[in-house]
Amino acid sequence: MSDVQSTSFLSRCRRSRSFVVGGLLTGFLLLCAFVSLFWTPGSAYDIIITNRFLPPSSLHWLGTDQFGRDIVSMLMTGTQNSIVVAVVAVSIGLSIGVSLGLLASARRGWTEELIMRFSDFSFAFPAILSAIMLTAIIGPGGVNSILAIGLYNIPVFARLTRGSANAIWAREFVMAARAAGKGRFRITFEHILPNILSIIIVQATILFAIAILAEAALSYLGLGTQPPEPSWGRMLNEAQTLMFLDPMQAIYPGLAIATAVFGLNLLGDGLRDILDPRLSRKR
Amino acid sequence: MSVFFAKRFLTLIVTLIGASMVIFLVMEILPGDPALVILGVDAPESAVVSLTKELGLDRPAPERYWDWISGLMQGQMGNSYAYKVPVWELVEGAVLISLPLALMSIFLSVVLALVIGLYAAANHNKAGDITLMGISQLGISIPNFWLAILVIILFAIELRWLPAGGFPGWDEGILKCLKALLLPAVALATVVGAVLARITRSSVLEVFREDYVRTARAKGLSQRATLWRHVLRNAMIPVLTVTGIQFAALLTGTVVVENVFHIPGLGSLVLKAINNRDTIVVENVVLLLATMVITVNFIVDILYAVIDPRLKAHDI
Amino acid sequence: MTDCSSHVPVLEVTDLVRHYRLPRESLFAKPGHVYALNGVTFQIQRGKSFGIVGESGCGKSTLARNVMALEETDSGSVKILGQEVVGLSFDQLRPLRQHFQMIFQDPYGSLDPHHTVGRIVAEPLAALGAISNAERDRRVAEVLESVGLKTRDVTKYPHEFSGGQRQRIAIARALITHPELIVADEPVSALDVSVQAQVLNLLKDLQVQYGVTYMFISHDLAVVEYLCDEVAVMYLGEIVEKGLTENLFTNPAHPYTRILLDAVPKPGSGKRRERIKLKGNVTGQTERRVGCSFQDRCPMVQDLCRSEKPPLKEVGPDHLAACHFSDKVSAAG
Amino acid sequence: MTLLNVKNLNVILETSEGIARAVRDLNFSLEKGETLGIVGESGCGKSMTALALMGLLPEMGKTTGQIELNGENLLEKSEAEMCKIRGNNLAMIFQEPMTSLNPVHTVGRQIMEPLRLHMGLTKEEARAEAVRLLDRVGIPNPRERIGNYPHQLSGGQRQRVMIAMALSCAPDILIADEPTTALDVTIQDQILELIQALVHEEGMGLILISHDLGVVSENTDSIMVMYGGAAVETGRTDNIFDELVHPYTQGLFAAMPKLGRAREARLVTIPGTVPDLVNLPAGCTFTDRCPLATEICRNTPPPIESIDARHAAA
Repeated sequence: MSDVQSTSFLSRCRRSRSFVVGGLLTGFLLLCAFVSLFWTPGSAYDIIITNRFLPPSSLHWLGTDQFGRDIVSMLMTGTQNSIVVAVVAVSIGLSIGVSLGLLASARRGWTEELIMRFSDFSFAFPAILSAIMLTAIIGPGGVNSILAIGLYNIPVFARLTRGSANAIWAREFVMAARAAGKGRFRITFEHILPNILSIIIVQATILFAIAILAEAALSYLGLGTQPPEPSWGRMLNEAQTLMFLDPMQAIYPGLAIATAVFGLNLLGDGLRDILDPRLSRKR
Repeated sequence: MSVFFAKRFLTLIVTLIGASMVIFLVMEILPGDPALVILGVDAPESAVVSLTKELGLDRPAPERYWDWISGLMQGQMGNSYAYKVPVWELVEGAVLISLPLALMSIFLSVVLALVIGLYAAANHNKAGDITLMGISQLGISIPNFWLAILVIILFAIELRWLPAGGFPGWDEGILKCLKALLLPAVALATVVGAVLARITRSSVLEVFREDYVRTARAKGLSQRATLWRHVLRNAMIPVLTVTGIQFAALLTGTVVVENVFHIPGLGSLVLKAINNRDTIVVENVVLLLATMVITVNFIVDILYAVIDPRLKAHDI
Repeated sequence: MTDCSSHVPVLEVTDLVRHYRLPRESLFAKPGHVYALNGVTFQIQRGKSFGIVGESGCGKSTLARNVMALEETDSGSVKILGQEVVGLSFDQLRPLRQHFQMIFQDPYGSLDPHHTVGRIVAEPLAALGAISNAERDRRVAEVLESVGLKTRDVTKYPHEFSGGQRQRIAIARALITHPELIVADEPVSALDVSVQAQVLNLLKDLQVQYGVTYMFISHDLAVVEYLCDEVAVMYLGEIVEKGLTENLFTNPAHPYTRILLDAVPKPGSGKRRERIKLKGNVTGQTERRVGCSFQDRCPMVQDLCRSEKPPLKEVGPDHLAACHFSDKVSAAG
Repeated sequence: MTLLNVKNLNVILETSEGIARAVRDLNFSLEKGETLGIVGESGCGKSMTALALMGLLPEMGKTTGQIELNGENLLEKSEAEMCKIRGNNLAMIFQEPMTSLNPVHTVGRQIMEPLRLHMGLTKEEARAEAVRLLDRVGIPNPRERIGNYPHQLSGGQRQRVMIAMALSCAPDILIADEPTTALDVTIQDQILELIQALVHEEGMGLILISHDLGVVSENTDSIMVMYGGAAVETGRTDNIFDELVHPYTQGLFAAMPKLGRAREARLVTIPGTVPDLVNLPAGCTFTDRCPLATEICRNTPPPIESIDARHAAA
């Protein structure tokens, strides 16, 4: 990238408020997950019944739950879980979906028709529906969430990729590349992919947020991550039974999910402003 | 019949068949022996064999698939493994709760979206727009089941205005039932409404930049008249797309939120069925939900053609 | 292929046909067709500029894509330097592509915004197989200089250039393999008049410098007259008149050419002049007529035109026209 | 009274790169039944001038100066008053007939709109009038065409619909912004002829905006050449081409390939590109590309000199 472009790229990043705030929140999320690998203020696993329902204190910043586990530590460790599920699920959707989309766009004809019909009915199976089926046959577990969310992401990426790739295929510079004797796969990698990459990155950020939401919902239903592994959705499920006793316990995990998703959504919006000149020109 | 409609209808049928095949494949073939799933891995061999016979699982898969589908055509879903009653009896009551809830939420969210989206677009870049878009950004970040818990804490526990959960049954009067569904519907509609409001706003703003809007203004139409007569209908096209996609999210949201409110809808039914290893119930409910999603997308496709005359011509 | 003796035309197109299938109108109707090319025949000699003129929908861009072997041809033959290209696979064509290159209309759409100028200009070298980096850089620098750009521009991106400069980049790309033939599809119609003149002059200079042959497509008669030695006028997928530029422009033998020339507004010629006018409605590309393709709009149409298709026949030295009454048209001019 | 009198018209656009002076100190007037051509290359401010006249500049644009229509300054009118003038006294045709018509409404409905708005016609009256207008602009079978959607018409027919719409309320002035640029040359011929005929019959004023010297020359009474947001040369169409005074106009004329000119003669080009409207030079905007430029040109804006009564140059 030339100097002119990279400086304006950086300054555009700094100018976009969404990008800065979203980036900071997402960074904080990653930091929490990373730190919790080595250190948490208390224990997220040890059940000490005598410590149940402790109010916030210097030892337990947000208090403890009905089993005496430290809430802050559970939230921090839960971040790991959310991120792992989201990263793997989005990667599944991204790698398979983008490949299918590019293939459909490059080959056209019946290949495209087949891939698009396949993605049509994949759309009929939102993550929770797939997860329900998977759980019914292999029992509950974190792998279910990953698979279900990942499968759901495939057609989303495939459709987006194919749609934007088709738009690029219609451009004259692609015809110029054909006239230069370049084959369809070479053009896909040299011209199509770089031109749709920003759209895919933005979509991946947003699907990352949706994956965190879906994972929380599945864990909440008891279909996803199983105890004792802490997860935000599971915490909400447990807190719900205590709604009348200690409503604040239902607040923290939800807030954690909302903050993470909010940060990622903002980051996605900011990235779109920065990466997509067509949209930013219109502002 | 126009080719457009015929084509879409054919797609609907093919998608339904495809979906049912996928469900059949996942539920009855992948696990190997459903009887084993029902009885658990430790079950004695003789029990497994007799159950397999009883359920007719020893017959070839295509035959079983055909039985399932032809049964569905006649409104029969087989018998529940756990309750030994026809599945349809269980499903019927649940659908009559989940469907009204979903429709109520989609209605609420579309109304919410149009009001907020249009207001924000009309006041582009002014304080009202920026505030509303900030709120909607928050709205799309909140998990619906958490919002459900929050509204229970606020309206049911603190304010005691509405019931915290449960469903009285339609015999108890429509008003009572709607009251019970109101909080779940609000919890669902807020998130979807926020998504749609953002789409509405950006789509209206986009259409405002079109040449034909300039033409309308050059004719002497005021900003407001232009909005109603020329912008709105064109702006609805992307809103419709996203509404179709969001309906799937809303329906699965219903599954989750029903559990928060302990409402005996499809969501509660299917979770109970999972715990009971009642795969036949799971199978049928999943197909039912998938059918709803597919049907809504079919309706969206037809609505496109109603809104946009170009589509019909393009695709005839 | 290597035998490029001077009497072999650089491009020889014979009876080229291309029809696109339309989606069905109803379940029972037969699918319609867009009759884009209905048997086009012409030759271009080495070092000449051959202009193709016509209005939108006359098939001139389809012709360009077919000559460039960028899509399937229904029937007919395209020979470049005597070598048949119709029917060759994409891979078989690759080594031949260095001999024919293309310049596109849209200076914004024809350059990949994510590639540097150096990479864009070097793209056609891909067909030549392995080539050393030093050799590539040398050739890029050479063509950039010959189109009036600076060598240091290689690291810049297209968005840093104006429309006219971008078209220069596109020309440099077409020149880098030293092709025999350059197909230029409306290369100046997206440019302002003052920039258009710069590019037209550049194209003329490059022809002298590189001895390249142009197939130049345009809707603008004045531009074609300025640049081309020979002109073909297309209407509904057919060549209706063809000849040396000076003959054809001064003495058109087909009513359509006549009308086209008359319709061009001329600065400084005062208020509207007297001229032949078109009648009737535009015939769609999806319709086919028995007889002359121009019958619906021709002001001098006769019964003969509705029943019999006029052949492209000689009306003067190197001058062909497809009209039953071409002598009457010439006489009127 | 002069129909339209524009004095010191300035348009500025607040872009992300800074303030662009899209139109600078424009003066012109138009009488009833007269046609004025505005010529210039892209970015010269000709379209912005048209939009400023209509009061339809984008949000970031600001207009100063005077636009007097029948003696009333349009710039002092409220938005509601302007709505009564637009489409009624002032009508406009745009460049792209494809995108300038609403794709989801029938053309009949779109033509009926101004009739019902300004003339207060009932639906039936407006329909009858729309059929008459379509017939008048030369669309065959107007009674059937009225129920068509824009995508069912050809490009030329769409532009005819636009003209019918603009003429519906018998405006005092018709502004045509590149009305034929998107059309083929034979269709252009027909559309220009139609506009001419209608303007003649109605006796309205016409402002014809084009990048094509030929189009303007054959269809107007007087011409204004714009460059970099300002008028550089104005005059009667009949004699302006005989004695072009401004170096830009001379350059533009020389750069244009002309039918019937000897092919051997080389086109004279104007070096460089159009100026950036955000950072305009202090003096004459044409300095950087002008073959005659001197130090004075660079620093001092040139005054407008009258060559004779009907011809002026900057």
